[in-house]
Parts: sequence; structure tokens; C-alpha cells
Amino acid sequence: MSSAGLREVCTVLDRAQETPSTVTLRFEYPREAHPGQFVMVWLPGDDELPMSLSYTGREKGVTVKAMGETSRRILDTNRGAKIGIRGPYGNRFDLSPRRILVVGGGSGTAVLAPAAEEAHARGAAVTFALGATTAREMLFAERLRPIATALHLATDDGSAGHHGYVTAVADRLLAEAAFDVVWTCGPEVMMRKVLAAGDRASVPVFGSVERQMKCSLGLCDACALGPYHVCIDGPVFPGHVLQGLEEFGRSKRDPSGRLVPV
Amino acid sequence: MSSAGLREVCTVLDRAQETPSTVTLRFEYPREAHPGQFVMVWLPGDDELPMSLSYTGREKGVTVKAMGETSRRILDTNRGAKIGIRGPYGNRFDLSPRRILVVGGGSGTAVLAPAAEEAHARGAAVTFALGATTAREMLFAERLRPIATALHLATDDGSAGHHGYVTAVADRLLAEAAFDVVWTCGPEVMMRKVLAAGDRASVPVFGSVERQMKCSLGLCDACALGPYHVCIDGPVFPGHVLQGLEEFGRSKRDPSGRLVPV
Amino acid sequence: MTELRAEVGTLTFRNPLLLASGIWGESGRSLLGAYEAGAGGVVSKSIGTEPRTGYPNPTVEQYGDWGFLNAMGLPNPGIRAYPEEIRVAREGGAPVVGSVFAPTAEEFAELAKAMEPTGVCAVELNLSCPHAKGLGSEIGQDPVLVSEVTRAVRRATKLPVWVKLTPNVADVALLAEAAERAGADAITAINTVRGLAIEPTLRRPVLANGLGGLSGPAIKPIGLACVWQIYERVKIPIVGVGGIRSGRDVIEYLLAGARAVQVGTAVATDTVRVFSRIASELEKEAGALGAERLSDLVGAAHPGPARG
Amino acid sequence: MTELRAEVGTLTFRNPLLLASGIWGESGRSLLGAYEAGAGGVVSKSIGTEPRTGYPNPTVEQYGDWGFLNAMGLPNPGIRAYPEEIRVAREGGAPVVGSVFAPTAEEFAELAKAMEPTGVCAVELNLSCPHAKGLGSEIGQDPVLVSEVTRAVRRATKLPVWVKLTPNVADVALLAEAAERAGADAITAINTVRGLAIEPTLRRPVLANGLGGLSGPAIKPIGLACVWQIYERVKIPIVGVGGIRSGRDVIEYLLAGARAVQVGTAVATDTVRVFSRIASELEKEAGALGAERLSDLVGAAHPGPARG
Ligand SMILES: Cc1cc2nc3c(=O)[nH]c(=O)nc-3n(C[C@H](O)[C@H](O)[C@H](O)COP(=O)(O)OP(=O)(O)OC[C@H]3O[C@@H](n4cnc5c(N)ncnc54)[C@H](O)[C@@H]3O)c2cc1C
Ligand SMILES: Cc1cc2nc3c(=O)[nH]c(=O)nc-3n(C[C@H](O)[C@H](O)[C@H](O)COP(=O)(O)OP(=O)(O)OC[C@H]3O[C@@H](n4cnc5c(N)ncnc54)[C@H](O)[C@@H]3O)c2cc1C
Ligand SMILES: Cc1cc2nc3c(=O)[nH]c(=O)nc-3n(C[C@H](O)[C@H](O)[C@H](O)COP(=O)(O)O)c2cc1C
Ligand SMILES: Cc1cc2nc3c(=O)[nH]c(=O)nc-3n(C[C@H](O)[C@H](O)[C@H](O)COP(=O)(O)O)c2cc1C
Ligand code: FES
Ligand code: FES
Repeated sequence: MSSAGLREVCTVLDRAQETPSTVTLRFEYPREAHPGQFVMVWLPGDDELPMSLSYTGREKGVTVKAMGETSRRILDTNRGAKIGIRGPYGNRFDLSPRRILVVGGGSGTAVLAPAAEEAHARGAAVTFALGATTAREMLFAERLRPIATALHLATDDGSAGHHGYVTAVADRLLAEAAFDVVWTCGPEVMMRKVLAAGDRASVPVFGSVERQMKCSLGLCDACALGPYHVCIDGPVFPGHVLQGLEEFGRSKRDPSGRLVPV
Repeated sequence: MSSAGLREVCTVLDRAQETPSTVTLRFEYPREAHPGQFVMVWLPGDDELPMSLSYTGREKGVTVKAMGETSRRILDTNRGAKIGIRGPYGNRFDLSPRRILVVGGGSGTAVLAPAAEEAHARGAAVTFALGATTAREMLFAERLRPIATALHLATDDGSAGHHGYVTAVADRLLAEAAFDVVWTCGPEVMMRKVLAAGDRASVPVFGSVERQMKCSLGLCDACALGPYHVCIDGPVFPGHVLQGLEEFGRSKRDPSGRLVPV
Repeated sequence: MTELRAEVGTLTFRNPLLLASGIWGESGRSLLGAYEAGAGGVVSKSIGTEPRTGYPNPTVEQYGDWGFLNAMGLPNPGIRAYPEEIRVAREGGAPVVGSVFAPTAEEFAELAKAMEPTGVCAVELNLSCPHAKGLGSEIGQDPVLVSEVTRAVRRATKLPVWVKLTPNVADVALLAEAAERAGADAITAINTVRGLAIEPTLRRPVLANGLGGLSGPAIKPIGLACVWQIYERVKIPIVGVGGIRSGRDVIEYLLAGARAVQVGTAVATDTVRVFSRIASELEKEAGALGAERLSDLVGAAHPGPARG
Repeated sequence: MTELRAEVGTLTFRNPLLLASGIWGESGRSLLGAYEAGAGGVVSKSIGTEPRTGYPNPTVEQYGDWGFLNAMGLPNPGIRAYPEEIRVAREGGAPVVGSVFAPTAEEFAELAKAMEPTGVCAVELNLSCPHAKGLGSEIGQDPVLVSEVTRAVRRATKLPVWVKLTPNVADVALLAEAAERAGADAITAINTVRGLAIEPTLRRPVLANGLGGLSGPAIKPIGLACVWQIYERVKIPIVGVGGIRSGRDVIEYLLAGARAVQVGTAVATDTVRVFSRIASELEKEAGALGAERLSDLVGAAHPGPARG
């Protein structure tokens, strides 16, 4: 009826400090969403950023890591605050595989968690390899433990689980057990290693990718990644596609559209 | 998909000279229409006039009487010509009554014919009283004869049927037989008489009314008739409504909006 | 629940939803119908000195439910016949704003003077019809002419003078400033946006006049931008028009700086019941925003101290 | 079936459907993607002298599928980095029109000169961005500045010069005349229409910049009106833009006077496959109108002898 836009203003219902640098905000946003998809989160007066949904049910959530100015301000957002939400946008994880290896790095686990939960609810066996710089920065380990067939941790400083990169854990798991698919999200250098590991084990990998976003409608080109637009063709891409992209793991476009190193 | 308007350009498939002053144009116009409704007929380069549908099936038709410049040009339209059509607009006749008296004056019969045909198809008994200035100007007598329970004609010059006004015939029929409803269309002085006759016989009357039309969307006020707009509240009105209107049968608005005598 | 009374200068309306000029505006009974259906007031059809039949049909084109294009050509019964229509609306209790148009400042002034005894509560100067040659937007696009016309009318009548502007200019606020300096009591913005529809098969424009004016939801962002820009540069009240069909739309116009609004095309797309529906939406939604009075919202989306 | 080749002055495109500036225009691979998807050619993002990040988000607002409002703020990698993007598109075979913007005539001329060696087939001067202060529509609203900029670019390059105009003026044809007299080879019309969206709950404009520019089907009637008016007053070819998403829309623009068109917002609403869909609709529908070549339709809705 109204000619209003597609944006809704939502009240923050809950704020959970997940790690020292990561916070989850929950809000009611009635549109249907699927694991893998993202929303644009508008902090009025500030900016609007793409954020994967870390909860995709009726009471949705985003899990935000302090990076730059705006993400820091999102972290400072309190219960009762009003934020603008539009979306969901982008594609989703295929939830049909039965044996899934989830390899999450840092806040990348945010987008993998709801996918793993839903796959588990549908009967899949989900093994996790979660990495962080240090134990206190490990995201969603407790959330995912109840549904995990196995839960493996890795920290750069050895304060929890494997001392070293999570990619080493993933490599070992792929050698030891049979998986139908690997899902991954994290720094692109990490994802490149997971893609290589998947190749070695002949297991298909799907990775969720981040790029600068403005319209998230396939219009403005801010999120260009080779011939793709992350906002409409992604954020989830098959590993072989990512491997074919010169830019992946190497360069990305800054807000002016210039290619800069990732 | 397209942001095109609601107007369609139709090819005149058939042109039938109904009387020396009246022509029916047939054209394919796919939208659903009901007896009583009208369309806006655009003669490119000329004008666009409201015309009742005299055929409401898939191959629709309008039956036009030569009045002023534009209607004359519509009469000159040949098979193969392109005309613009939009609509249908307005309300319709209630086709549920079982015993119907149709009182048509001149080209007013155009809008009554499809209503009568459809009511007959649904099992109603339809009696006709059709009037014209002279026998050659009698509209649709042959079209309606096959479905008529009775068909009564009247001409001003006595060249066919009753010599005199068709309202006299209607008066007599209403006195002689029982009807559930009277439908009428014709000059407003004629319709006023039919309304009075209906009153005397305690039979409800519905009349189709013409007024200046421009938008036919309830926007411009060209068709104002008391508190009503003929394009959206009409053209079919219950007799008691018409009788309550000071203007009906007396005045109408010219294209500038001034009240002038009918 | 928010109190819906709206003040435009010295005038008070029971709610901020006025019928826009040119919609249901030829007959007094229709004006009254809009008021009875819930409008806070009504603006007459733009009236000229002599009766005018307007352009031949087609005079309208429709785009889905988000846009209408029209070139009526300012049909109107003329200022001698029209007072009778105003009388009908006034007797029914409707506050009527008398809209007028003319090719010269003198004729505008005479029309305004002729409106005075009819009981209208204000005159609205249509300086903005986008398709009638020499009448309307040629004047409304030139700040000097806007001044001249406004000043002439200002001198001729004690009635509040509303100046209705066209969006078909580089800087609508410049014209609003010209009107304010010349003594206008309010700015009405916007009239329709110049547009054209073409019929491919017939290889010709759809409207008999060729060019027309776009109205309906499609122009809401344009109207909001104009009201926003005008609010930043003039102090007199603004009446917002363009694409309004919901309570939310009205709130957007208020926040941009309008004190009242006019509703046109929605009377066709949503029937005349649109007035009561918008009013009840407005009451609820303005209430949810914590507004006691509508004036709490006026201009509130602008940075800086409120002028409510 | 109509031959779809389109001529704009000395340039020939395989079809008249060009990608509009600012859509899929930052990366050369995206430009090429539009060409591979069926566009007849592509216009680059408007490029300035220095890299620009543009405005913060939100930069877009959407109205159903009939309107988008944006204020990107002319983000672009700058003229030093951009030739590499053009190279990618050119190597894939795409004819590229290089769009440029600047605050002064001299800077426009330098940008045009810098475009020459990149292999673009023409430069398009963006004199029409409705929301970037001092860049764009302030120039495009003033015939003197339009002349100055056009003349400076005309002198600086042998490339065909297309001047892109804003609809946010009283008389768009006046600006087109100024561009023609100053040596422009073609007029592109229109850029977006100034608009505003307001978020009621937050009591603020949606876009970080406040004002933005409306695009999509809502502005098709406005774009058609501009092309119509320009066609009546200039002889150089016109490239029509605004709200095109079907073959019928293209035909309307051709009949109004355009020789080619640009498609922007529909790339988002209908995906990039819109180019091949429009092309096949156009082939069929122009054929049904009896056109052997598209030029048979150019301006054909105007009264008087055809200029096809
Ligand atoms: C589809 C998608 C989903 C996303 N989901 C999440 C999510 O669930 N949780 C979350 O915290 N963030 C997510 N992001 C990233 C988020 O949108 C922001 O980019 C991030 O919060 C930084 O924004 P900022 O303005 O605070 O930092 P900026 O001021 O932009 O940058 C601060 C620092 O972070 C770096 N940086 C910025 N953006 C990225 C990026 N995309 N990738 C890597 N480094 C970057 C910059 O180079 C800089 O060093 C997602 C991004 C996309 C495209
Ligand atoms: C809902 C509706 C349905 C209609 N259906 C039909 C129809 O099926 N067939 C048909 O022939 N016409 C119909 N008309 C009338 C038609 O639209 C035109 O008004 C009529 O053809 C005259 O148009 P014109 O331009 O040729 O004449 P004009 O130049 O407008 O007028 C010529 C003469 O006719 C008189 N006249 C014009 N319009 C009317 C009118 N509405 N009633 C009485 N006298 C009038 C004028 O006063 C003048 O004397 C209908 C009108 C309406 C509103
Ligand atoms: C059919 C029609 C006729 C109009 N006639 C007039 C008029 O006579 N005078 C005037 O000032 N505005 C006239 N307008 C403009 C409206 O008053 C209003 O400014 C415009 O339609 C935008 O509002 P909307 O989107 O609510 O319709 C007319 C608009 C329409 C659609
Ligand atoms: C997101 C976006 C960015 C744009 N950027 C530019 C630009 O950089 N330069 C320019 O000349 N026009 C720009 N435009 C305007 C378009 O080129 C086009 O003129 C306008 O969108 C109307 O066409 P459409 O309705 O097909 O989108 C932009 C439009 C949009 C929607
Ligand atoms: S964010 Fe604009 S195209 Fe993807
Ligand atoms: S014809 Fe316009 S309101 Fe009826």
C-alpha cells in the first residue's frame, strides 16, 4: 500500500558479548532468511554495513567483530537501540549434504553457525574446526558443541586446542574422515588453504566471501569480484570458482573502486 | 514487467451498420467485462469517448450513434483501423432477477442488449420495449428477438410498433404483467418517465446514465452527478437514487464543468 | 494518539489532509464529498477568468498504481460560475481553499479578489501547471514573475495567499524565497512533474496535449526533496503535495518540513475513503513516534534546532 | 525482424542498448559482463581526477520495483587507475564510452584528453549528478557553464563528445541547445531526478547524503518528456535514459527522438540478462511496427516530416 522502502527499523532486543571483540545483536525482522544470507545493518548517522545473519529464525541476529569505526559503533549498540535492517540478500548454503566439515576462522564462524545448526536439524553430521587468535576470541564454540559430531579448536597462541592455524586441523580431518562438503569462512588466506585441502581430499568446498558493499542490489559494482557481484552471485561461492579468481585472497576493491591488497 | 499504461491498441475486426446513424465496431480486447460497463474509445488524433460495451465477450463491441464530431468519426472507422481501448470501467447490471423488463430508447439499447442476453442465458424471462424515432433507427430489434419473451416496439412517427413514446408501452406492460426489475437506458426525460412508471408498479428500476467523461478513474470530476461520479459509482444507478438527484433529467456538466441543461 | 489538528499560518484544519487542486474539484458537491469522507479541507479546481473546456481526451495515462500522467488543460467553469460551487461546499462545512490561475499578475489579483466574497479561507496561486502554455509553470519558473504575481495578489486581498510551485525548476527554494519576500503566507509544493507517454503502435503521444504532468507515488521522493529544500530556506509554512497515500507518507512530509499536505491521485487509486484511512494511520503512527501534536514532527528530520 | 544496429553520429553499436553510467561501472570485468550479456556498448562510471570514496552508506533506497533513489557520491578510482579497467572491457570487445565529471571546464578537458588513449569510443560529460555539490548538476543547470565545459572538451579531444543532462531544470532543451552550439556530438538525457527519502522512526533522511537521485520506471515519463523536448530543438543525436526495462520502453524513447538508449536500474531489478531480453523484444516489436531499421522509428511520434 505504502510506497515506503524495503528497509525496516528494528529494535535491538538483546546484545551478547561473544568474545572481547565480538558482539551479537538480536532483533525481530519478519522476512524469511536462509543460512548464508546477509543483511545491511544501518547504524543511523553512521554507516550501513553488510552482516551475515548468525541467527536466521524469526528473531534474527548478527555477530559483529570490531574492525573499523562503524563496526566498533555497532558493538557499542545497546539493547533498545534502533537499527535499520534491509535484506536478506545473497545466496545460501546448500543444506542437503550429510557429512559436513565446517572450517571457521575468527568472526567467519558467524555465518557458518546457523547453516551448521540447520543442517544438523535435518540430520547431517557436522564436524567443526574453529580457529581464533586466542582462546577468548573463539566464537560460538559453546553454541555449536551440542550439535557437533566433533569440535576441534585451534588458536594462534595455543591457548586453546591446536597451537597453530585451523587450516592444519582441517587438513588432518579431511585426510582422516570422509566428508561430502566443506563450508568455510574466514580470512581469505585461510580460505585459500582450505580450498587447497579440499582439492587434495577431493571434497567440494563452499566459501563465504566478503567485499565492499554499497547497494547490495547488483547495481553499483562496489562488490565486484571478477565477473561476479558478491551481493547477488554470492556471498557463498563454490571453491573452484574462487580458485579461478585472480583477485581472491589477493586483492579487493576499496570504496573508490580501486584494487588494493586484501 | 513493462511500465506501459493500461490502454491497448485494438484492430477493428468488424464494422456493422446497425441503423443509418448507428454502427457497431467489434475488436478483441482480452480483459473481462460485464454488461453495464463501459470502455474509453480513443480515436487517435481526435478524442476519446466513453462507450458502453454492446458485446462483452472476448470479441467485444461498442455501438455508436452519430452525435457530434467524434462519434461521427468513430462511425467512419473501418475494419482494420486501430483504436485505443481502456477499461472496462464502472459497475454492472445485477443479472439475478428472473422477470426483467428492458426499456431502451435509441442508442441506449446498446448497453441493455448484452445484459439481457446474459440474463436470458441464465434463465431469466426478458420482455423488451424498444423505442426509436423511426423504424430504420430501431436498434438491435433483430438481435434481441430470439431471446425475447416479448418484444414491443415504439416509434415517434409510427413507422414501426406503437406510434408514440416507448414509455407508454412500458407503462402498459408494467400494469399488465409482473416484473422483478426494469432496466432502462435512453434520453434522461425518457428515463424519468420509466422511473415514474416503475414507482407506480412498485418495480425497482435501474438506469444507465451518461455524463461527460475525461479520466473515468474517479479523479477529475468531469462526470460529477450530485454526490456521485458516474465513472466509478455508475453508470448504472438504482431509480430511487436517480430520482433523488436534482440534476438527473435536468442538467449536466459541460466539459468546463459548468452546469447546462441536458 | 496524536492530536491531528493542523495549523497553516492563521488557519486551522481538523486534520492536515487537504484535497489537492484539480481532483474532485469542479463540483461543489464533490468538494463536500471529500470533506465528508474525512479531508481536513479542500482546494478547488484551479479557476480562471473565463470558462475553459481543457484539452480533448485522452487526458490521462496510468502506470500501475504508482503513477498517473495527466494533461487536463485546466478545464474550469470560470470565476463567474464557480462561487455557486464553493457555496455548496461551504454550506456543508468544508473549509475551501480557492485555487486560481491566470496569464498575468493583474488577472491573478482580480481572481483572488473575486474569491474573497465566496467564503474561501485562502487562495492558492497555481504557478505550476506543467502543460498549459503561458499559464502556470512559465510563471512559476521565473522568480521575478513569481514575485510580481504574489505581490499583486497580496495587495488585492486580505485572504491568506498560498503559492503553489512546480518541481520543474533547477532550484525550487529560490522560487519559494521569491514568493515569501513578496508576501505569500504559505508555499504549496509540488504540482505534477513534466512527463510524456507514447503509444508505440500509433506512433504518437498518448495525451492529446503531448506533454503532461506526473502524479502519484512516483513523485513522492521528488515532492519530499522540494519540501526539504524549501524548508531550509523559507520561514512561512509549507503544504506538501505529491504521491501521498498513507499515514507514513504524511509523516515523511511533516518531517521534511510540511505543516499540512494535499492528497490528489490517491483519491482515484484508493477511493475517497483514503482520507479517513490516512487520518487513522496518522493518528496511530504519529502517536507511536511520540508526537503529541503534529507540529512536533514538522521539520524534525532536519539537523539543527526544531522550528515546530 | 528489425535490424538492431544503432548509429549515434559516426559511431555504430550492435544494438541501441548501452549500459548507463554508474551501474556495473567500476570494474572493467563488470563492464565486459554487461556487454557479454547483450549490451550494445557500455558507459563507464563517471571518473574524476582523483580517487573518490563517495558517500557513506546508506547510498540507496528502493521503492517496489518502480523506483530507486541513490546518492553514491560519485565514488570512482580516479583517472590514473581507471584506464586499466577500460582495457579489460576493450579487450573483451566492448565499445566503451568514458564518462567523466569535474568541477571546472579545464579539469573536464584534461579528463577527456586522458580518456583518449584508453580506447574509449566517446566521452560522456556528466553535467548532471543531482546530489554532488559543485560537481554535476550545478553546471548542467546553467547554459553558460554547459557551453564552457563542452567547448573546452571539444577543443581537447577528437573523440565524440556526449553531454549528459539533468532533468532538474525548467527547460532541458535550452541546455541541449547550449551543448550543441558548443560542439557536442550527442546529448544523453536524463540523469536521475532529485528526490528524498525519509525514515519516520529515525526522523532523518535515509540516504547519508540526504538528497538523492530517482531512477527506474518512475522516471520513464520524465525522461521521455526531456528527449521529446530536446528533439524538437537540436539536430545532434540523442541517447535516451531513464526507466527502460522492456523493448516497448526502448521504442517509446526512439519514437520520442532517441537514436540509442542506456539501461541502468533494470540491471538490478531484472538482472543483467535484461539486455538480451530487451534486445529480443525490440527486434520483435519494432518488426511488428514495420520498421526495417531502428532509425525508421527515431522521432516518428513527432508531427511533421521524419528526420530518421
Ligand atoms: C557479505 C558480507 C557479510 C559480512 N558479515 C560479517 C559478519 O557477520 N560479521 C562481521 O563482523 N563482519 C561482517 N562483514 C564485514 C563487515 O561488513 C565490515 O566490512 C566490517 O565490519 C568492517 O567494517 P568497518 O566499517 O568497521 O571497518 P572499516 O573502517 O571499513 O575497516 C577496518 C579494517 O577492517 C578491514 N576490513 C574492512 N572490511 C573488511 C572485509 N570485508 N574483509 C576484511 N577486512 C576488512 C579494513 O581493511 C580495515 O583494515 C561482512 C561483509 C560482507 C561483505
Ligand atoms: C458511460 C457512458 C456510456 C456511453 N455509451 C455510449 C454508447 O454505447 N453509444 C453511444 O453512441 N454513445 C455512448 N455514450 C455517449 C458518448 O460517449 C458521447 O457522449 C457521444 O458519442 C457524443 O460524443 P461526440 O463527441 O460525438 O459529441 P459532442 O460533440 O460531444 O456532442 C454532440 C451532441 O450530442 C450531445 N451529447 C454529447 N454527449 C452526450 C451525452 N452523453 N448524452 C446526451 N447527449 C450528448 C451534445 O450535447 C451535442 O448536442 C456514452 C457515454 C457515457 C458517459
Ligand atoms: C487530474 C489532475 C488534475 C490536476 N489539476 C490541477 C489544477 O487544476 N491545479 C493545480 O494546482 N494542480 C492540479 N493538479 C496537481 C495536484 O493538485 C497535485 O499537485 C499533484 O497531482 C500531486 O499530488 P498527487 O500525487 O497526490 O496527485 C492536478 C493533478 C491531477 C492528477
Ligand atoms: C547507483 C547509480 C549510480 C549512478 N552513477 C552515475 C554516474 O556515475 N554518472 C552518471 O552520469 N550517471 C549515473 N547514474 C545515472 C544513470 O546513468 C541513469 O542516468 C539513471 O539511473 C536513469 O536511468 P535508469 O532509470 O535506467 O537507471 C547512476 C544511477 C544509479 C542508479
Ligand atoms: S553492492 Fe552494489 S553491486 Fe553489489
Ligand atoms: S471521468 Fe474523471 S472523475 Fe469521472
